[in-house]
Amino acid sequence: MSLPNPTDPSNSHRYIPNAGDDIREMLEVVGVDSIDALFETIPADVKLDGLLDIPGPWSELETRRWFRGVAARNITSADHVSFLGGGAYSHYQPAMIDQLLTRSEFLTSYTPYQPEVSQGTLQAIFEYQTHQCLLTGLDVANASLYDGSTALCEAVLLAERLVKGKTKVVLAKSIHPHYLQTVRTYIQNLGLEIVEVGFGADGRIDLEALRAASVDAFAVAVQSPNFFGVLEDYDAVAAAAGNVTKIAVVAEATSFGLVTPPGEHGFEICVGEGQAWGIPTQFGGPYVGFMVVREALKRHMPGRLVGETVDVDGKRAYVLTLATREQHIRRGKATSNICTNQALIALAANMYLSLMGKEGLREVALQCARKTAYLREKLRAISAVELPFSGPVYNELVVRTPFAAEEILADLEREKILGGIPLGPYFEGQERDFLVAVTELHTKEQLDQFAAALSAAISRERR
Amino acid sequence: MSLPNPTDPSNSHRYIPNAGDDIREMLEVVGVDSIDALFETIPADVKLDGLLDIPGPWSELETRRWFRGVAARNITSADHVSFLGGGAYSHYQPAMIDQLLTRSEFLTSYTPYQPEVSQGTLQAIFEYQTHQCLLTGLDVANASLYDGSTALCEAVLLAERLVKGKTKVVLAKSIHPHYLQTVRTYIQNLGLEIVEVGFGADGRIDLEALRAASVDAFAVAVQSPNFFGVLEDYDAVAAAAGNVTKIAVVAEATSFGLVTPPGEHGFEICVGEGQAWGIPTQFGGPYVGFMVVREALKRHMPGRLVGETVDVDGKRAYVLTLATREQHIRRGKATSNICTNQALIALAANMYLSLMGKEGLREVALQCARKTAYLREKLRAISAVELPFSGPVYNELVVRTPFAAEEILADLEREKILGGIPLGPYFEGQERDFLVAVTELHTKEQLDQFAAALSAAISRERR
Amino acid sequence: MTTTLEPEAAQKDVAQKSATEPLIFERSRRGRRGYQLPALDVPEVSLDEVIPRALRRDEIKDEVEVSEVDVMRHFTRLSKLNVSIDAGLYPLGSCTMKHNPRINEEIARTPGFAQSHPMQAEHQVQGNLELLWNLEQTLKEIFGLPRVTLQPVAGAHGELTGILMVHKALAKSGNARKYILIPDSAHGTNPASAAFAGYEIRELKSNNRGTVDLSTLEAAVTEDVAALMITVPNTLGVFESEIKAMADILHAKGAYLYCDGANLNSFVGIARPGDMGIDVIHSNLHKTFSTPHGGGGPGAGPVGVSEALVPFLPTPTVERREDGTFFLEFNHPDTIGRMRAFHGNFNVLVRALTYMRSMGPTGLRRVAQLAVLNANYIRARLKGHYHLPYDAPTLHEVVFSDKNQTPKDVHTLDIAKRLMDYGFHPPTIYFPLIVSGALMIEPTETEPKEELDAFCEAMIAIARESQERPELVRSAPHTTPVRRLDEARAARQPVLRWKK
Amino acid sequence: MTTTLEPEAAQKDVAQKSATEPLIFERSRRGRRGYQLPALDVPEVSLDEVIPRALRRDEIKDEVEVSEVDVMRHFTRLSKLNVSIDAGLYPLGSCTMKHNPRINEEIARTPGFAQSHPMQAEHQVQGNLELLWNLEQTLKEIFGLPRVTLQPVAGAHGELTGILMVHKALAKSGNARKYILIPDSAHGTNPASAAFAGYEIRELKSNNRGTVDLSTLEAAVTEDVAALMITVPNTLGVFESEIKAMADILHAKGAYLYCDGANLNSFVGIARPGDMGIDVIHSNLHKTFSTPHGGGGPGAGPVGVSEALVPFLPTPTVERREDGTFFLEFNHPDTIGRMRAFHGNFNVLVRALTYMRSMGPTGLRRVAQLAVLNANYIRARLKGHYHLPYDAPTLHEVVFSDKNQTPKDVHTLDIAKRLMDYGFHPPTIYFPLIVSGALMIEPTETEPKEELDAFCEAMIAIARESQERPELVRSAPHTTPVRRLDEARAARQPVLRWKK
Ligand SMILES: Cc1ncc(COP(=O)(O)O)c(C=O)c1O
Ligand SMILES: Cc1ncc(COP(=O)(O)O)c(C=O)c1O
Repeated sequence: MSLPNPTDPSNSHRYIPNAGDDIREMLEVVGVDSIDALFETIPADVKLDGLLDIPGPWSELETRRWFRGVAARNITSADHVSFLGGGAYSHYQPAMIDQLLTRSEFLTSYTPYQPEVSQGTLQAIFEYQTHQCLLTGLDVANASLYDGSTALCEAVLLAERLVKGKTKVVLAKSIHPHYLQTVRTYIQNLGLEIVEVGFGADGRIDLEALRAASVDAFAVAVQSPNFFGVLEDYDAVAAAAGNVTKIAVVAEATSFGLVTPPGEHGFEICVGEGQAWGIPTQFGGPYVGFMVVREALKRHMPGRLVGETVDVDGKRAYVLTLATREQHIRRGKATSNICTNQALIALAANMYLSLMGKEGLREVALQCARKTAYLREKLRAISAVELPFSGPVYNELVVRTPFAAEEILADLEREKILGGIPLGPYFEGQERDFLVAVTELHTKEQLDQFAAALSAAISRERR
Repeated sequence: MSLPNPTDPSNSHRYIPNAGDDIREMLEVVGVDSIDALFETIPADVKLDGLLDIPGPWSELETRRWFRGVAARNITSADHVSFLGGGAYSHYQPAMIDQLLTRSEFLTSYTPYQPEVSQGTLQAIFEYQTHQCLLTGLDVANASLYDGSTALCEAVLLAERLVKGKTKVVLAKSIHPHYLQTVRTYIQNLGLEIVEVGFGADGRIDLEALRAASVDAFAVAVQSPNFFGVLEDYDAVAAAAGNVTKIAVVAEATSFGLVTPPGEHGFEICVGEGQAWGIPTQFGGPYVGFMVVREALKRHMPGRLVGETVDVDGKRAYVLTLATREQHIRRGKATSNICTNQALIALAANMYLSLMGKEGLREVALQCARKTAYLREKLRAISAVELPFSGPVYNELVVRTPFAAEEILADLEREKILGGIPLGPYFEGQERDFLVAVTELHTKEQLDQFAAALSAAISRERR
Repeated sequence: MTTTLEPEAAQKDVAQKSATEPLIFERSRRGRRGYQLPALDVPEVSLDEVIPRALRRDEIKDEVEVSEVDVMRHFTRLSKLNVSIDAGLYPLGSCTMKHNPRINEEIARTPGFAQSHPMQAEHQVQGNLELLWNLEQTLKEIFGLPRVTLQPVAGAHGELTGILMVHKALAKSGNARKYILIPDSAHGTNPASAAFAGYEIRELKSNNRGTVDLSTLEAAVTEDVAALMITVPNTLGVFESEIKAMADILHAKGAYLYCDGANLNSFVGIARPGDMGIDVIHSNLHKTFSTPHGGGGPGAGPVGVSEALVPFLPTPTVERREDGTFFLEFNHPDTIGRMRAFHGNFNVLVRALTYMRSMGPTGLRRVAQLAVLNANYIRARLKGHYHLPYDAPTLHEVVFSDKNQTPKDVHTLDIAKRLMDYGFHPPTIYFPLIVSGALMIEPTETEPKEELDAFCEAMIAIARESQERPELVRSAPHTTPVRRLDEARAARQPVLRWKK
Repeated sequence: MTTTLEPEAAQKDVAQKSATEPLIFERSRRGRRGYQLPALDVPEVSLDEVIPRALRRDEIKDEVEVSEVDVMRHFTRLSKLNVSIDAGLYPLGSCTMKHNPRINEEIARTPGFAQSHPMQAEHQVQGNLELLWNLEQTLKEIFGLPRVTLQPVAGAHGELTGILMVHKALAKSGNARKYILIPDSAHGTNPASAAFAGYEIRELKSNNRGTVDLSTLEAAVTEDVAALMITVPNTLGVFESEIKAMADILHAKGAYLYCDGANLNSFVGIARPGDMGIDVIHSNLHKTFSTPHGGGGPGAGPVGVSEALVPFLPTPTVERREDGTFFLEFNHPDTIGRMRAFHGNFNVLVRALTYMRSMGPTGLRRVAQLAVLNANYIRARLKGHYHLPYDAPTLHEVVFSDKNQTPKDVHTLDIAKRLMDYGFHPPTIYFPLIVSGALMIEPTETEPKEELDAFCEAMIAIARESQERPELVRSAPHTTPVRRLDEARAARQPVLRWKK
């Protein structure tokens, strides 16, 4: 089979500048007579004798046709009213942010290894770190982790490094199920043991069980608002956990606008997912994991840290620091294997937090909480609807009907409502429950419509 | 009625940084105790005593809801297959261009009056001017005019300045009707006379009538491809016009990729509309008018010109030049009143022309012409369809059926086809004709579908 | 604070060889490709059957061959040679360089707007017509005038439209008249537009406050005068307090009052042109209503008119039916005609309406208030350092002169160039013409106090430098990608295009 | 040519006070607002009924109060302190900084993708599943391996995923073993990932060609060895020609061959890991497949595996039914489990597939060809000027050292910093560790020849300066927004956040 001749203009590609003349001139300088000659170190018996069997090359027009066609086979909040949450929330996205993010200098730059030509990225990370500290009430934040689930993994591993000899970590059952699954994966070969503590009728962690489980553990982790949307009582949890490392997980980051920060209640570590800060839900990623810790833990921190310093002229500047924690220096003994992180999403979060600011973050949280409370009352008024958990919620709640959640949700979908997330797959015995999230994007009309559609669905099922 | 207090934070607006503290500090420096005091030169009897009666202020969320709702009340090529042309064409828009255009340094900069801090804009205009010269075969292009119709007005006025005493301009009836109407508006008080010359069975200008009309005229203007999509014979037109100023109008600018340039056929001026260079049709604007002239005419050119020079270090640089032609210097005697032009669209055109390049511009034109020829044959095969004009076309043609164009088009619309532009409103006797445009965006399937839908529509009308 | 540093040390962004970017034509290399199209899917018949040989060209000689990467690099680097409002104060007097909200850009790109076609049937573009109708309603309220045309695509285009209407109206009543009165402080487009509308210009001298005396006007308004074209507030930023009296004088003689609305930003929501007796006004939406300048355009220049001029509006107009549907009305027998193909700069109008809705009545009022406060703050801070040729109270802008600096042979141009070293775009210079060595400063309402302070401190530092190190100022700028240009050479031997 | 100028004179973009941009917190002023929300439209019940007092906070102390303008200015100015691939060569070895096509960004923003939710029911997201399925098919063909997981969100995440699979597979067959072999030339994430997967690391010494001798490997592969983690081509750019023999040695002992695919760009479409006997490989889509680096992420690190490891893939996998519909398969009893919540960095995967389709089979092959030609061109031009510690033939990158410069006390760091004055981002430095003072240069295929020439001339000029004006190089950079930083101080007294 004949392969394309690199110097023939008909084989030029728009993403690859050098063409016929360039290639000829370069080959001459290199001193070989063909590009193939440069690949002689690859043994013939592992070389392809033909081309890969994949589609393309496509023009932008063909690319648009195919991908838009595929995207059109999704049903999304673009054409439905969505009440989906469960760790990914639809919030207001300020128009400015995406246009700033796509600036070449942010979008197409690399990790700021060379501070003199990367001050933009470095200062922005320093600001992001500061926002995280203000929101969580803790002292030191890193430059980002992959997402909320892996941030929890890193937190558990950090906590484990703090105490020698202990192998048990206590995790609330009401932490996002994906997060729990991810932790299990991460620690599977590290000789650690996970104890899960369940929840009570209020949807909060069982404090008695927690107290018992914590005794010989190295860490305890709870999520608040938890997977059921219920707010944990940080003080009570801290008291029950005693003096093990306490990890707070926050998967709905707009809650920081209204909910008391874990740092003020004896928690040493707060990790979570920053997607709620105006990041698109985009089927789960890219998002941004955050970790904020007490001052004393900073040298155990995984991931990158940006610090302030000065240049030779005494001018303030920012730089990656405390690198001896990291893989490129410490290699096998590093605090984490993370290298590439979620920088651009952390930058988007910084922009969101700055634009909304002190007042905006509070107002977003207030609107979420108030609209959720409004819906909660509307649902209470529907006789066949049960709200299984009595604890206080932020912007998400569990709804129970006499029927299988999937059937009710299918019914709502016909009304162009994405009504929630069925809990059956994650919690046995909760096959009739589903999780409903409300944000500032929902109008009163949409909430009323949801309640109406739900009771209609129930009566339909009745027949 | 009480007006909002400027220093109250609840009256702060996101687009207006200075708030309470700032305002108080500034008032103190200015030495007045209220902002109102700064408006005392506006007599009380012309001041509003209340607020304007207009909607808002809206948040971005409310803005998105309303405007998207309004946009959804349009039917467009976003959801229909469109064959609309008539001076506005849907061509391939490279993804890169819009993202470059929205860079702050291009989008939010002003006219490059200060060259030392505007070299980006200036060099880009210089490049744009060069592209125009290469495409038209003429010598000097300006930085842009409002659009094709006003560019024709400026060309007529330029030609008028060249010869003293003559008051007659000859315009082809087959020039875009909006362009002709605009010229009439522009010259209404200038003591000039327009003579329109009709077209023959081939859809081209009537050369005999043209020869006669040109005798005592100061200029002749023809459009090619003309409003019917037919290509004029530049040489024949030039010969018939004799030694008056000859103006070529080009409303479909991708035709330059394949059609011989007017500059090589005795035309002194080429003006037209650059929208076809990948600019969205966006209901008619913003577009970009271009004007390119012979060297000898350059000091008569309307609008801005960028020239090359050097700085004090001898470094090559670009600057606005020959400004003595312009309103800010020559005032009442300027070559035009234009000030703000269409710079950003001219920049988009420069990007498009550079990206497509020599080969791409030709391929676009070839695909337009070949696909149009293909459709033309398909339509010929439909017995009830007539193609009234026999002249050669580029990418647009007039279609005639036994029925009113509006009825046929309404029929096609039901098939989600925007089938064309009815000619009845512009040319009496052509109530059964409509104008159909084809570009590289149309697939063979869509062309076949159009032909099929058209004959189906005709048979339906028959019943 | 920048002024405590040598600006040469202070003003640095990272550079990636931008300052030496070649022309795109100089980047061209044979065989490079920047595009790809889907393969032709119709039979490839002989080209002669498509378009006759004689009408074709074989190639576009010397056009470029570059890759997508080359184009991305080229324009990214060029962009880095520009300043922008997003990066800092851009105090060009008379230009109203304000913040350009990005929601406007997002809305303008809504497919339903961006992909709508100007020749579509009315029933297919009800959304667009509804939008245009709403924009006219809003501008009517802002102007205090009964109708507004949205066709003009720039201020100058609006001026021509307005004066053509005046001409037609007067002609209809028997005599189109000969002259347009224009104060000597006016912008160049005013006389130019008046001339293209078929009039001769008579210039009015400003008084020592920079405004027009009623007596001067009275004397100038003869039976031959069609209109007065006046900028309110004028190009010094001074409001013509006797505007109503001026209107009366003109109306008494059957003449019209045209207002150049370029400075509307100074009184939007505070007072309305219609209430001042103004008959015609254009507004530069790319100034007062925040549509981006794009390096020189596009803009939009809608024109509002009084009852007397309504019959002469350009066609078509957008009208609303009882049933709430919209249509284009072409039947205006006295119309001046069409000012441009299609519907004007529609997608600029979309941005402007987005902005008006984002501001609302309270926001627009606040625009004028802060624009005026910001300008007066600069005036107060710089007054001691720069000469103020007219000390009448000013609104949204302030005009200084170089009188204090000329003794040291430092001139307005030098001050402007030196500002660049401090990281600021200069003000408008040498305009208005009635001020010799004018420095015309308009900050707009979107400047934060700290930016105004930094600018004032730079200006003050330059005033000091002009005394202590005049040569430093005279030889500025020192930190820009290119330094002062030989503009004479550009005009003497014009090189207006690249040649192989 | 920049090298004929003093770079200080050559490297200038316009600056707008960016170099002195304060922290966003320092821009905060009481009462400023950057946002607006629609008014609350539900009854405003007492807050205590919504959330109990004890669980609430009253304010976010010290959070900012800034306007939209402040935010736009701030981040626009910050951006100007960064270099970017769009503006020039970014030759970071091992990072594959290539052109980021904007069509990828456009497609990723398609509402159907951007607004889809990770917890939606399968029937609602058939489009997403189809896309993931297609991407896996394409990567399978590129790798020459039977299955690929798309869950890992970065290279290191992929490494952990891969080694966990190896561990589980070995454990299943009775003994998970103790060690992972890693050459001394490896990237730091390799040992780190192996450690977090539960293994100890044994380092393999490279030979004088920078590669691993079969004998060295043979000796190291004991019954306790789980796998060899090797980078192909290695971090010197040298291809391990005996890779198949290595695989045989490992397989004979029941161990696995893990390939760090960070350097896939050098042979994509030319050869396939699966055909080399590789059992596991991750690919950094943000390198080889052009998804933007975003200042440090996000990325994606899909992992391909041989048949033996398929049962251990993370769950869920995406599968296709007879009828062409798609579903998520959770039923893999031997899975290592879930590596991350949801479906990985989905919208990074969308960009990568967009790129793969834009390149196609011919384009991907051309990627490797030109990446290797560009690197060898630089190698040929700089060979006389910089010391080449390993002169084995290299593919997509070349590693020099500072040996020729150290006699003048000019070191790799100095050379790197001096390059900034010439407008270039430096190469990767001091990696791989087996080269003292390494300068690791990877141009990628998206660099035009003229950019490579300018870079080489800058490097040559610096080599000359190192002899003639070493202090000039030692004190570089001179033209950047900030100059050399006191990094020791940053680590000694860490200031990791702003405080009021
Ligand atoms: C006072 C004044 N009038 C008229 C104009 C012309 O407006 P445009 O540039 O939009 O044509 C300008 C703009 O510079 C101006 O400042
Ligand atoms: C050779 C090599 N291996 C692994 C990695 C880690 O990949 P990532 O940064 O995507 O986690 C890198 C990236 O720097 C690399 O260059």
